[in-house]
Amino acid sequence: MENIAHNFPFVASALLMGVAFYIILFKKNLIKLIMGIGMLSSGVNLFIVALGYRTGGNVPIYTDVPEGLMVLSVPQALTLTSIVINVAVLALMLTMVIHTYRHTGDIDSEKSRKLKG
Amino acid sequence: MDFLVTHAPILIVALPLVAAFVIPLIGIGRAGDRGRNIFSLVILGLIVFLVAILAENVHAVGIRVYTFGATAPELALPHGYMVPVRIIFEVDSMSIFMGIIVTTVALAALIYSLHFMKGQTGQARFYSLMFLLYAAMMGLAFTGDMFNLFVFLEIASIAGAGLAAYRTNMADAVEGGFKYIVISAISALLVLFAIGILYAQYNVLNIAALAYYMQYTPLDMLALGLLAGAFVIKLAGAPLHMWAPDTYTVAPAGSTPMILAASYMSMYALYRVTFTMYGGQIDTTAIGWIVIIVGVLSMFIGVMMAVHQTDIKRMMAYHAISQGGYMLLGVGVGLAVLADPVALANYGRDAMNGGIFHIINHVFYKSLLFMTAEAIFFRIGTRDTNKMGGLARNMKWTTAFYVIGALAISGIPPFNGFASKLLIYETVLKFSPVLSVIAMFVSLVTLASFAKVFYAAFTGPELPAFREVREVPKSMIIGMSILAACIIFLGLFPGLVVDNIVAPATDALINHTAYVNAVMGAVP
Amino acid sequence: MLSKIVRTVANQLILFILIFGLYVIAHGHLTPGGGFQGGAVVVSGVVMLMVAFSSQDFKKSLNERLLTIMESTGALIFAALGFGGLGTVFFYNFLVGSPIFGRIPPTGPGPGDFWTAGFIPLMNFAVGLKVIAGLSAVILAIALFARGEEMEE
Amino acid sequence: MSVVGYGYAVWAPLIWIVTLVVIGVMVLIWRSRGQKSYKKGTAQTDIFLSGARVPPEEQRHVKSENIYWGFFESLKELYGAMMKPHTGIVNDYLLWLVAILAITILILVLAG
Repeated sequence: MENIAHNFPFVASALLMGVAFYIILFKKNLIKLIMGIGMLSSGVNLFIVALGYRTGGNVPIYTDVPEGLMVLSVPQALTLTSIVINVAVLALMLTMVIHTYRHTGDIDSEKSRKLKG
Repeated sequence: MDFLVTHAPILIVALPLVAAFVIPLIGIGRAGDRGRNIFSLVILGLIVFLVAILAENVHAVGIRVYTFGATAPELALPHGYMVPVRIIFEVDSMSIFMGIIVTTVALAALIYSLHFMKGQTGQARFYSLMFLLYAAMMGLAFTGDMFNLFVFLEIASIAGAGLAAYRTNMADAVEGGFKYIVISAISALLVLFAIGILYAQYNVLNIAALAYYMQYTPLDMLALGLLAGAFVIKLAGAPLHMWAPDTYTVAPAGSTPMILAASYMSMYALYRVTFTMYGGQIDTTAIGWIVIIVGVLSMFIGVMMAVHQTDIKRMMAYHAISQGGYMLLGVGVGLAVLADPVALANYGRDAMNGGIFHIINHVFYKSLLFMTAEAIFFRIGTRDTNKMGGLARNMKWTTAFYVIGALAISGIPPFNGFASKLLIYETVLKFSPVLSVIAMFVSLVTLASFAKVFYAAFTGPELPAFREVREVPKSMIIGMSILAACIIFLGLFPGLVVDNIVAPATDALINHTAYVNAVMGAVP
Repeated sequence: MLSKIVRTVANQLILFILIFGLYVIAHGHLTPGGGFQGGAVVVSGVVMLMVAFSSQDFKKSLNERLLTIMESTGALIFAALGFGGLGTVFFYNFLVGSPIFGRIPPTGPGPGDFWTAGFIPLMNFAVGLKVIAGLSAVILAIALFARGEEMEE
Repeated sequence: MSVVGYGYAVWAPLIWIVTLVVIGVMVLIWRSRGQKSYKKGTAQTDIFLSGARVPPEEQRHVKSENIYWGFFESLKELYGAMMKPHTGIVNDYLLWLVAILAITILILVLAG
């Protein structure tokens, strides 16, 4: 039972990534595609944050900690960086979709495409 | 001078980053265009100088380690520590080899863009993104830890997508940029996932430390698979190449070579991971064969699709995929025999030399070809070869550069493409004759497709629509002639280049302990 | 533009959001938070104003030139702090021991001393400035695009 | 300096160029011994099409899509099969990525 509780964040992140991949692969709407990428990044971020968590660990911001485990701070820094980058990526994608919509009047990845072959 | 040598690795990355943020400030005034152009050239000239002295230094003293925020740059591993805790840059011959390629292309692309961009809106953003892309590529080449590799990969993707979609008034440009950012974002997230898996096992992010502690568990192999897949889609290896023609076709001229170079930075990352991080005791035959198969597929599919195209830049983009296959084939052969010292000394190392030499050759001539294609687009406003004809009458320089590039890419002696292709054919013949024959066939079809475009676009009677077409402005010619000069130099003195920059790069990849020891040498 | 009640409440609330955002930026070296998070909080206030009023009104006050200058300045301050340590190594924390944020914190659990951590708080300010400008520009641009307008060139 | 040895052979571009120049000089000498009766600007240089009217310039130029027509015609099936995956839809690109990723990971985990 305890094992399940420990692995719960990993299960959640796997679920998120699975749903995200389903959306990315099978939803033709570009906005949904972007949502899928957002979910994928959340899944990966959750995975990394969960890696650094130690049950009952201390907060890693004191200069002198009491005895015992300390939650790893590096994965949190990684996640934060990745979140910041993903904000930029998602914003860029959204502006591009707006431009696509202006040019073609559609946000379906099949109907709005001009380049093929 | 000592100061510059010591701090060259960081200055090469930090200066373009600073330039990227200064350029929007300069571009605000009315008379900003001229000042911005001069500023960009000065900064890039300074960086070229820094790259030159760093290359000389790496050639002389070997691997350079630069530790951020430490009390001394070489102090990667403070006394008593088991793992490096700081962000480090590690510059070896392979990194500086990629650095030389990227810098040359950036210089040519910047000079080319000066006239190409004249009169367009949003120039400040264009140059800003160019410098951002350049900084990200140099960071990718120099970085010594996995997480920064991810960060620089993402910066390169964002800047590259912004450049590809720069001409937002064209619907296909936005589409090409969108496809690029989507595949980049997803592949970067896969890289991050793989980094998470590695971090979970070893609690380090440093490449050298990861290589030192690597246990080759199934989870490690899972991470290797994720990394390989992510990098292969970024370098446009078949069958994951479909985004490349869409993106390369629509990007404005100066930036297409930069995006092309960015995809070869992913190839560098793939080599860095497979050779350095996983190159210890493991039998690399499986990953080697995967690389070879991807390479052969890329060569064949790329070239067959290229012959069929009527859009001139799209044809060149498919050739970029096909030529990427040569590099993967050469290095893949080296990777497959990495565990076998006899075969490695016999032909594996030479095959890798060929594959790596082909990177520098290909980036130069393909950049030149993209620039000529965009020069035609600049003057006649279309990329469709069906509508072209007789352009050689009015655009003599462009034609000459196109011929140089076309002969080089088809492997016609004495141009540089021949030197590296011959190296690949001969060594691959010893590994597996069938692969060598396929490579020669692909080279033949390459020549055929470039001859087709040459005939359709440049020769023939003078079409009435193009009677008033003039030669492109001077800065574009200078940009192209830099690359043409590099191609001819590489073609005439291949031995010089192979001995002095290619072979050290190959050895840096093969000799993975040197890379590890430069950081982890002092582990108690 | 929404109703008068929403507009009035938004006008009052923006102060608190700004203060909280600046607090998160300023205490980034002691508590969870920092430049990006605080900047994002401030920008959420901007979004609230944009919803309550209309994005055209913002085009005048938050124009592209101002945001570009702010964003570049933030990035340049950050880079300059990195270059400041170049006497030893890039990103060397040269402010430790100086009167500005230079105190060495005493050991022992505690809420932390504000004047510590060297140039990290300054970097947080720079990042905060950049994030506020950058995210505002992004949101303004998307809001204007959605109405079929461009940000002024 | 300019020589690369490959085991089987040696590639020396400078020698190759010298040979090329020698052959070029020989060709030029040969050419200069040819007939001298060709004159520019006379009816000699006009296009002759079995007496038929010469079409205007646009129609005389072979368009790019017509070059190698036979090659594409005989490889029709290959091109049909190859065009099919190049749909231009971004979801399909990612489907390929996931498929290749699955195969790669399977091979690596089983073989490694």
